Formats: sequence, structure tokens, C-alpha cells
Amino acid sequence: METLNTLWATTGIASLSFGALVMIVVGLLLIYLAIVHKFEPLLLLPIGFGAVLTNIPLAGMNEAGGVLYTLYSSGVATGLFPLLIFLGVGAMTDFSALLANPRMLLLGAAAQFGIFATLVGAVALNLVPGVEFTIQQAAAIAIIGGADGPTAIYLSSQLAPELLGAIAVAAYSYMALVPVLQPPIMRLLTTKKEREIKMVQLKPVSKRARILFPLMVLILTFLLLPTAAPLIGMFCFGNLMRESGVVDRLSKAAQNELINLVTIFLGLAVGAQLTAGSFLTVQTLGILLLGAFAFCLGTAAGVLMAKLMNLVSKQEINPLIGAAGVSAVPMAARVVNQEGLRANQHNFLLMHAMGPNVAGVLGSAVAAGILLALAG
Amino acid sequence: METLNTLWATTGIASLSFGALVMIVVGLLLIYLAIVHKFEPLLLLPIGFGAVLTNIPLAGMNEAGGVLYTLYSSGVATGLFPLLIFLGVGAMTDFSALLANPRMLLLGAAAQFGIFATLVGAVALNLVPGVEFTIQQAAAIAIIGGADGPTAIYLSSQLAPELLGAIAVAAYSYMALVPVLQPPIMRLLTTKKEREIKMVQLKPVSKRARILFPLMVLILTFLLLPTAAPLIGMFCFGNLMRESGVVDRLSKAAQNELINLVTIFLGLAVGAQLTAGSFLTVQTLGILLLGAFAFCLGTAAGVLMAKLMNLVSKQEINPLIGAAGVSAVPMAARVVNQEGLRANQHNFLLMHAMGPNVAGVLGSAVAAGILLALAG
Amino acid sequence: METLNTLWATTGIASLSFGALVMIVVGLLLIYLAIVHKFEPLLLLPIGFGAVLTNIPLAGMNEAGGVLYTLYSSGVATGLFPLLIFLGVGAMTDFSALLANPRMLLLGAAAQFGIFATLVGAVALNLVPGVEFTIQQAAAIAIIGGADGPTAIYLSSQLAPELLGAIAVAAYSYMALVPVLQPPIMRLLTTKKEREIKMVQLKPVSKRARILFPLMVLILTFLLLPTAAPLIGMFCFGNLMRESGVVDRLSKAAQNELINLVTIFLGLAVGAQLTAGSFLTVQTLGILLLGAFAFCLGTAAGVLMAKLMNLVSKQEINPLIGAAGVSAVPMAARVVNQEGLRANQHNFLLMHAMGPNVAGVLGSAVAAGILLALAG
Amino acid sequence: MSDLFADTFEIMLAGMGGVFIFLILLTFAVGLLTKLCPEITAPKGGVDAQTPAKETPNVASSDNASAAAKLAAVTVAVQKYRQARGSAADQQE
Amino acid sequence: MSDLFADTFEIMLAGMGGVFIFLILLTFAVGLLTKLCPEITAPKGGVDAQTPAKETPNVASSDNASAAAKLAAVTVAVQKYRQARGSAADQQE
Amino acid sequence: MSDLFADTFEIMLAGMGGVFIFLILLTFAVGLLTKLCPEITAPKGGVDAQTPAKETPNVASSDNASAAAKLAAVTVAVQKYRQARGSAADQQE
Ligand code: NA
Ligand code: NA
Ligand code: NA
Repeated sequence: METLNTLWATTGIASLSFGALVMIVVGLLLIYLAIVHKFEPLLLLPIGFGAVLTNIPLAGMNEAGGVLYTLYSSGVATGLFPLLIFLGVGAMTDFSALLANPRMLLLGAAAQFGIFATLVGAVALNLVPGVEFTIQQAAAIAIIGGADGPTAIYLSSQLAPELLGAIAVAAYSYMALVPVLQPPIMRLLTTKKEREIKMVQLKPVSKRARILFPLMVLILTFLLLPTAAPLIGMFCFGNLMRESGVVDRLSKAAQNELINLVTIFLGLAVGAQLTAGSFLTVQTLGILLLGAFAFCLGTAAGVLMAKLMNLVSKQEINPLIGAAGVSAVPMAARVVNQEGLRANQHNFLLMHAMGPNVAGVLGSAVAAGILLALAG
Repeated sequence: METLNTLWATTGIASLSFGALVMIVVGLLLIYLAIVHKFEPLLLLPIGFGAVLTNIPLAGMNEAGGVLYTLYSSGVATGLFPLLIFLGVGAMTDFSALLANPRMLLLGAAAQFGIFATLVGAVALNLVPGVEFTIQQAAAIAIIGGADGPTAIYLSSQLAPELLGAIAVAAYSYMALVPVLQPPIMRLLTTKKEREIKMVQLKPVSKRARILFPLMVLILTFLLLPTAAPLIGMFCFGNLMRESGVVDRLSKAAQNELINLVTIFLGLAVGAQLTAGSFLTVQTLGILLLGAFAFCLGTAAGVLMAKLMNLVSKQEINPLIGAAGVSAVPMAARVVNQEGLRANQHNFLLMHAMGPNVAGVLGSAVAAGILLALAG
Repeated sequence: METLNTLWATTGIASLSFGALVMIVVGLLLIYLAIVHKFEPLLLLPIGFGAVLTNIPLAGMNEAGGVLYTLYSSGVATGLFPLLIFLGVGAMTDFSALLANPRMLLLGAAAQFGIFATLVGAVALNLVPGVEFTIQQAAAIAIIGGADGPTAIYLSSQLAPELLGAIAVAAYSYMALVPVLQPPIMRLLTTKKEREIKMVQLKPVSKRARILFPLMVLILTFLLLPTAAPLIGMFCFGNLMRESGVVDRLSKAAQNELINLVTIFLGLAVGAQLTAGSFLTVQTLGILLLGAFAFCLGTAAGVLMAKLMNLVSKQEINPLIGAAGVSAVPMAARVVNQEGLRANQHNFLLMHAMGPNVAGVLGSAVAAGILLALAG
Repeated sequence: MSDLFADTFEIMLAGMGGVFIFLILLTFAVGLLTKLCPEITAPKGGVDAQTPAKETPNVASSDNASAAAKLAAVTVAVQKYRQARGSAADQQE
Repeated sequence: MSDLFADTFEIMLAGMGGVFIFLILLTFAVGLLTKLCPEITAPKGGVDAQTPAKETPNVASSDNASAAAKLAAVTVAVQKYRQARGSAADQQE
Repeated sequence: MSDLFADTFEIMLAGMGGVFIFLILLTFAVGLLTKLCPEITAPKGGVDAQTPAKETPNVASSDNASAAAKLAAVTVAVQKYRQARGSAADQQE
């Protein structure tokens, strides 16, 4: 009889809390979005599953000794997992389009305006009663505008781990929503004539230039912004392995085994941060709001920068590609291509958009470094 | 001269102990069984090698700072490695046969009788002078009847780490011995006519059902048996990655890289627990005895349950497939198929046996959760 | 204004030190050698990159909490990474050539003279003012003569971690320089007639012998030299997985995923030890000098041993293959082949040189065990 | 001792009961699931589509099939060859 | 509060400035880099060399090309076959 | 200092001795091993069996060999093609 009581006491039903239930529904919702709507499934499926697991009462998977806790404390709190993902992303990134047209870096810079404007916005939200963001939290939220998952996770693990779950969910959700969020802004800020601009074909880039590029970025980082060195350094390491051509087996391991395994672990560990106490707050609403704000502002800033460049320079660029400066590789570049085709059936912008797209990755890593330096 | 003395003092011959020697022979025996008799080589080869390494005097590979100790403390004591293996197994498991015929779950339930009867048996062994099992130890031993390696390793790492080596060796050895242990019991409990029963072909199962199944199992676990959530949760996560179809690269990484690497580490770390002090005891004899007992009882219970179901229901099932309910995937299902063919050359039971076979995996994970709740 | 000051204070320019700058140049030099001159790129590219990253001021990547520190403390200080590499190397090594002609083991033994003579040489360098090597440091330096990267890294992580960076760089650099360092010595010590000696074709070796060989080595290690058990044990484990034929998927994982991933981590972590304080010392000059000395002496000893064996035995061997006894697999064997072809266009020595080559790996692991026993 | 026995016996009963309750509930749930998510008939067509492809090797003597198969062989082989040459070229570069 | 606001505003300005400085410097550096390391014209030849190979499947009827392609196909296939047999043999041994 | 020297010298002698003892014992052990586990003559047949296969590309004009090779090529290629199509189909599902 006592045994049955014990058994009953260890059922989930007996110790169900409303908050945990809601969070499990949130986890299932993320899984639904990942599977049915293909919302960044590589991350949102593990995150959603981690969210369900962490909220199962009595299982203690996110308490000391639990498997999710082990993954979080050894891989996320130390920054190891997001940096390894960034290493793999570096090994997967081809900078040819950017090297062929380095002015694209300006678009990647402009699109980071979303980050810094959101920083101010987050602090402004403090005027709303019940919301209280420190400058560290505001910085971690603002980086959502960087549209780069590992950067966002790394920065919030360093500046505001208590918000990490919400920030990661917001970052990946908005990256998945790029095809919905960006087009209206892109059309609003451009004329049909501008959208029809065809761009000149890109010159090929020498192998030597592609090898020296990551080293050059690294040296610039070392001289100007050492706080960005972990992110940019690992990224450049991956890219150098790729381009050097002498460590093919390591480069392939970084692009496949490493990134796949770490993605599984990172997703589960990040999902495990989605507990009722930390997620079901007014702050989370603020984060979701600010994230959308950041994405839209970054898109607008990229497009407007492209228009500004057309005023100054003779070689015209299609302002649509400015929107790819937020990164969200390669989704944003695809959206640009699609909008270009809408304007003119023969206007293929994909390759041209890859330049600002990868520039945006560097841009948001630089912005993260600055936030670590100034708000850290 | 002194140098030579030092050198002599550091030879293994000089510090040989009888116990270590016996354990090295045990390790070599496991390696022999793995290579020559193909006894679950993926696990027993690393376990055997780990057993040899851990017993080399003066090498200290299983002491603080040693490589086997590092693997054990970071991966086995935390439960991480068996859970990751379970994740990979989930990604490799196809539940179609079970979904096409869900009554098979009852066979997977019945076969767990081996576990619980063995629990009583282990406590009964306390009557033998010199044997003394606590209820935690009895539970860890009983789970050998689950015929599922990672489950057994996980449970004993949580309840009775001091018995982990012996329990893992017993579990994998008996799983390898399934083709020897099961057939006599199966034949004893069935008539030739029963063994000749042909089963109706399985209906195909929709993709949606296969996707929703792991989520359904997870929710049931959350509601009824949260203590089983680490095991069942990781298993369902792997299975969801497999079936969802949207994270193919993660699913493949879980089935290959992850499971292979973790198997190497887990095997070495488990083997390292096979020291003279913990293995050359009367308890180990008890464990080996009880393990065989558990396997045989589980097999019998599965077969008898199938016969009982035939009494109640009209759609006949071949009672042989009940034996597959102990899990030991896919060996037990193959044994069923073989016995079916022995009775009737045209009676192919493999696909039908896969249902109770995977049901047995769930069943023993459920049993592990109950043991954690009641004896933990 | 204050913000700008803070930002300036966090630039690398503001906190540049001369030592860090030199070390970054050293790192870039290693990367240059790896990419342009193919100097052991699999290790020297990550090591060079790690050296750059660790010397970026303010980034703190090698301080507690930094990613390089995390990799070093969990994987190198514990000996885990070099041992896992050795496991993978074991899985990649084919001992057929050695088993077909076991006398080749003597060449692998003789070539270790480089190690022990360098030990004396390192202690002798203490006579130079400003240089002060302990016996542990001397032993760690001497192992460079083993021409085996993981062995050198493992031994110095155990005996002299403060010299690890310099020792690893020296070891891999000289391994890359084998085609430059060895030929003059080989020609100096042999006559053209000797170099023209053709060797009899190797007999095939049975699968059973190839399976039993790693176990035999392991047992000999256990009896005679337990301090070498971590290195030789992991190596033999890899080789047994390879030859047993029953754990193909584990063997392939060890040869690919495991070795690739660990190489990335190990390289970065070793490179992170290349800080100004530990590298820009007179000691480093001594290490580079002694390393070259060790390589040359080992080569000479191998060649002379082969000549000695020709005096004693009737079945002639080409003394060039003695040079392969230093290991540096497979570079040294290729150099032997090339020198053989130079002497006689039809004299293919590659397969014959593989015997002493893999014997050299065992030889230096044995030497490492002896140094751990006597100088540890 | 007999207390431990009684406890263990109770665990056995509760345990077997628990396992059965869990898996019986799952049985009903799966029944419901497969009823709500039936397999659409399409896959049968899918199997049909695959069948001729599977038979190709057997009818390799018949002209059309073998021609197609040869083309496929050639295409694959040339791609392989080009890849091999391409990556070799990469490394020589 | 307004202090925090002012600080944040300053971070915004310094941040956007920093991002632009970094990436503008990088723009010039890349310009310099691509000027110093121009793409050699060789790749055009490389593309030419590749073109006929790419067309091979289309001209499979033309004699020479198809013969070469067939030879390649046969070579690859036989190698594959031998590998497969070889590894199977290994496991049966 | 000279003490350290003497010690080191002793380590050198003991070390070289140890290495030689270990590897000489291993030499004898291997000799014994290969004597006890001789290679069975089967492999020679195995090599013979392989030889014609290796020569196939050279004798591709000879009828039988080339027919077999072609069949192998076709089989492999069709399998590859089917695999490729199969996995593509999986992802489109
Ligand atoms: Na960005
Ligand atoms: Na089971
Ligand atoms: Na060596």
C-alpha cells in the first residue's frame, strides 16, 4: 500500500505544476514549428525537446547530476559549444563573393544598426513597470538583431545566462521568419526600378586571397577588438582549414561530425534553460518584441545603406541585397534572390547577396565583441 | 645499479598480484568471446580491453588522473554515455512493426517479469551466507533481465556503481547467449502447432503516426513515470530526429559518429570497473546466476503472455514472438524467426517479432524508471 | 567620451606587448610552414592558430573560462587527447610488414639511441650558463628523438608541461624535416653498394597472427613496463579493433571521426601553450638544438644497427631501412624508398621500411615508459 | 530480513503492475494514433514505381533498359572520375 | 535611469562607429589583398579543360568520348565491385 | 651536477638496455607467433583470383571479361542511381 503511495507520489500527475505544463506545451510548439513549418529544425527541434525534458517534474534532468545540466555546464556556460559551432560554420563559409566585391562589407556593417538600436530600445523598456533589464541583459537581447545563432548564444552565456533560453528561441525563430519579416520592409524602402537593377558578374578570386583573408580578419581583430577574438578567431580558424587545402580531413570533420554532434548537445542544453521561472515572465515578452524590432531595423538599415552607396558610387548595386546584411545565412540571401526575381524574372541576385550575407556574420561578431568590451 | 633496481621495481612482474592476474585473464576471455564467438563484440571487446588495462599494476589508468578514470567519472558516473547510446539507439529504431500491431506492447510488458522476479530472487540470495545485496543492488542486478545494455549500465551507475562492471558483463554476455538460452524455453512452452502459426501481414504505418509516436511515449512518461524520463526521453529524442525527416544530418550523426565514439569510451570505462576487489567476489557469482535466471524467466513470461492473448483474442499470434519481448534487439527477433522456420519452412516471423522486440526496449526502460522510483 | 576611452583601452594596440607580438609572428610562421611547405599541416596548422589566439591580449582565451584553457585542462593536462590520437593511430597501423620480418624490431630499438643520448645532452647543456634543465625536462626534450607526436606530447604533459609547446613544435617540425635531415646521414654512413641491396619479398602474415600481435605487445608491456601501459595500451586497443574484424564500425570511427576531432582540439590546446613567457627563452633554443641532435643520432643509430645485423646474419638487409626506425610514420619510410631508388632505379624499399617504421613507434613508446619510470 | 522480503515482493507487484499499466495505456494510445493518422494509399504506387527499377539488372539484355542503365553507369563513372581528378587537382594546386 | 540611457546611447554610437571602422578597414585590406593576389588566368583554361568532360554525357553517342567514358565506367565499377567483394571476404574470413 | 650526470648516464644505459630487452623479447615472441599461426595457402589462390580482375581494364576488348565488367558497371551504377533517387525521395516526402 505504501509502495503504491510512493509510486503515485512519483508520477508526474501528482506533482504537476501549471508553469511546467505551459513550458512543455511551448517545447512541443517549437517541435511542431521545426517539423511542420521547417523553422530552423536543426536547432529548434533539439531546443524544443530539451524544453520538454527539463520541465518534466521529478526527473531532475537539469539539476546537478542530470544529463542536461552536465551538457549545459560543460558546454554552454563555458562558451565551448557555440564557439565550436562557429568553427564549423567558418569551415562551411565561402567568402569568394565578398572578396570579389569587398564594398559589401559596408552593408554587413549597416545591418548591425538593428543590434545597437535595440540596445537602446531594451533600456527604454525599463520605463514599462515590471520590466527591468540591466545593460548586460539589454546587450544580450540586442544581439538577436545579429541574426546569428551561435553569436547570440555565446554572448548571452557570457552576459546574461538567465535569459539564454528566451534569447536563443527568439534568435532562431526570427531567423526562420526571415522570409516573412523581411520582404515587406524591402519593398517599402525600394522602388520597383531599384529592385530591377542587375548587378555585374563577380570576378573569380585567387586561392591565395581566400587563404589570406581569414588571417587578415584575425589580425585586424587582434589589433582592434580582442574581445571579439574567441568568436572571430574560431570562425577564421574554420575558414582557414577550409581554404588552406592542406587539412581537408580536419575541415570536413569540422563541417560534419563536429557541427552535427555539437548541435545536438547545444540544442538540448539551450532548451533545458526554458524553465517556467525564467521563461514565463514579462521579460520574455519584451525579448520577443525587441527581437522582431531588431530584425526589422537591421533589414531596413542594410537596404538604406545600399541606397546611400548608390548615391555616392557609380557602380550601381541592387538595394535589395542590403537586407542580406543581417546574416541569417543563407535564408536572407535566398529571400533577396526571390524578391529580385519578383521584380524581374531574369534578375538572379543570389551570388551577389552572399557577399553582404557573410559580411553580416563578421559584422555581428564584431558587434558582439564591442558589446562585451563596453557592457561586459 | 640503483637505476636497475628502480627499473625492476617498476616492472609488472615485481608487483604482480594474483587477483590482477585473474582479472587480466577475465579481460582476455571477454576479448576471446568477442572476436572468436562474436559475443556482442561492439561492447565486449572494449570492455575486455578496459579490464586488462585497469588491472595492469602501477599503470594507474583507473586512478585519479588516469585516462580510464577520466572517462568513467565524466561519462559513466554522470550517466551521460549510456544515455547518449540510448539516444543513438532511438535514432536507429524503427517502430513501424509495433505501430502496425500495438498489442505487441503487452508482450514487451510481460517479458519484464524476469526483472521483477529476479529482484525477489536477489533479495532471497541474502539467505546464502556471505551474500548481502541491498535493495538498490538487487534492483541493479534485476535489470539484467531487461536485456538492454545501456539501460542496465545507466541503472547500475545510479543505484549500485560498485557492481557496474559485473552487471554490464552479465548483461552483454547473456544478450550474446540469447540463441542458446531462449530456444529450449521457447520449445518447452509451445506445441509444434503453435509454433507453426502464421501471422497476418502488417499494414503500413503513416509517417505522421511514426513522428507522433515518440512524442506520445514522452508525454506518457512525463505524466506517469518521470523517473524514467532520462532514459525514455533520450530514446524518444533520437527516434523523433529519425522520423521527423527534417534533421537528417543530426539523425545520421546520432546513429553513426555519436554512437560509435561513445561506445568506445563507454566500453573502456565500464571495463575499467572490472577490478579484482569488485569482481572476484561471491556477489559476482550471484549476479551471473541471477542474470541467467532473469533472462529465462523473461523469455518464459513473454511466451506465456502470447499464449494467454491467444485464449482471449481471435486474431491468433505465434507464441514464439513473445520471447522477443525481452528486447536484446535484434538478436531475440532473429532467434524467433529461426525457431519459426524450424517448425515450418515457410513461416517467416522476423518482422512480427520486431514489434515485441522494440516494445521490450520501452518495457525495460519503464521498469528501470519504476525501480529508480521505488528502490532508488 | 569615457566610452571611447574604454573602447580604446580594449583594443589590442593599446595593450600590445613585444613578446605577444613575436609569438603571434611565430604562430603565423607555423601556419605558413604548414600551408606553403606542407610541414605536418594536420598538427602545425592548428598549433600555429592556437599560438596566435593565445597571444591576443585581453581575449583571455587561455585563462580560466577561456575556450583554449578548457580544451587544455580537460584534454591535454589529463593526457586524454594524445592517448586518443594514439588509439586512432593504432587503428590505422598495419603491422604486416613487421610480422613478416620481426628482426626489424631491432632497428626500431636502435633508433631510440637518439632519445637517450639526447637525455645526456640536455643535462650537459646545463653547463651553459642560463640554461637549467631538470631531469624531468631533459627526459621530455629527449623524447623528441622518438619522432612521434602523441608520445612526445603525452610525455611532456606528464613530466614537463611548462615545455610542452616548444617540445610539440620541435617534434612536428623535425618530423616534417625528415626528408632534409635524414638523407645526408644515410648516405654518409652507407656505401653505394649497400644502398643497392635488394631485399627478399615479404611473406604474407595470417589474420590470426595480426590479431594476436597487439595482445602480445600488451601482455609484454604489462609484465615488463607498466608505465608504458597508457600509451602502448591505447595503441594496441586501436590495432586490435582494426585487426579483429568484428568491430569495423568502431575501428573506422577511431581512424576518422575520433582522430580528426581530437586533432583539432589537441592542436589548438597545444598551440595555446606557446606564450612569450614559456617560449621566448634560452631553453627553447636548447630544445630546438637538442631535437635536431636527437633526430640525427637516431637516424645514424638505426643505419649502423642495420649494418651490424648484416655482419652477424646471412640474410642481408639494406642498411637504409634502419633510418626508418625513428618512426615519423610514413615520412621516414618514404625517404628510405626514395634513397633506395636513387641508388638503383629498381630498388623499391617502401614495404621493407614499413617494418622498422612501425617498430619505431613501439620503440619510442617503450622509451617513454622507461623515462616515466626512471625520471618521472 | 522478512521485512525486506515483504517490501521487495510489494515492489515486484507494483512494478509489474506499473509496467502493464504504462504499456496498456500506450497500446490504446497507439491504436488511437494509427486510427487518426491512417496511411494514405500513395505508398503502394511508390512501391510500384520502384519495382521496374529493381528488375532492371535482370532484364539487362533487353535493349532499352540496358541502354538506360549504361547511360547511368557512364554518367556515374564519369562523375566519379571527374571528382577524383578534381580533388587531386585541388591538392596539387 | 537617464544616466543609464545616456550611457546606452553612447554605447550605440561607439558601437556603430566601431563596427563601421572595423569593416571599412577590412574593405580596404581586402581591396589591397585582391590586388596583391590576383586570380591567375589559368582557371579559364581549367574551365575549358572541364567543359568537354561535362558535355560527355550529351555526346555519349560520339565514338571516342563514349569509349573513354565506358572505360572509366568499367574501371570504376570493377573497382567498386572488387572493394565490395574484398571487404565481404574480410568479414567472412 | 656530476651526480646528475652520472644518474643520467645510468638512465641512458638502463634505458637503451630496457628498449632492447623489450623489443628482442618481442622479436622472439613474434617469431613464435608467426610459426604457430602460419598463413594458410588459401590466400595464394585469393591472389590468383584477384589477378584476372585486376587485369580486366587492360583486356577490356576481350569479350567475356568486358561483358562481366560491363555488367558490374551497370549494376553498380544502377544501384548508385537508385540510392540517390531513393534518398532524394525521402527528403521530398
Ligand atoms: Na549578423
Ligand atoms: Na527489455
Ligand atoms: Na619512434
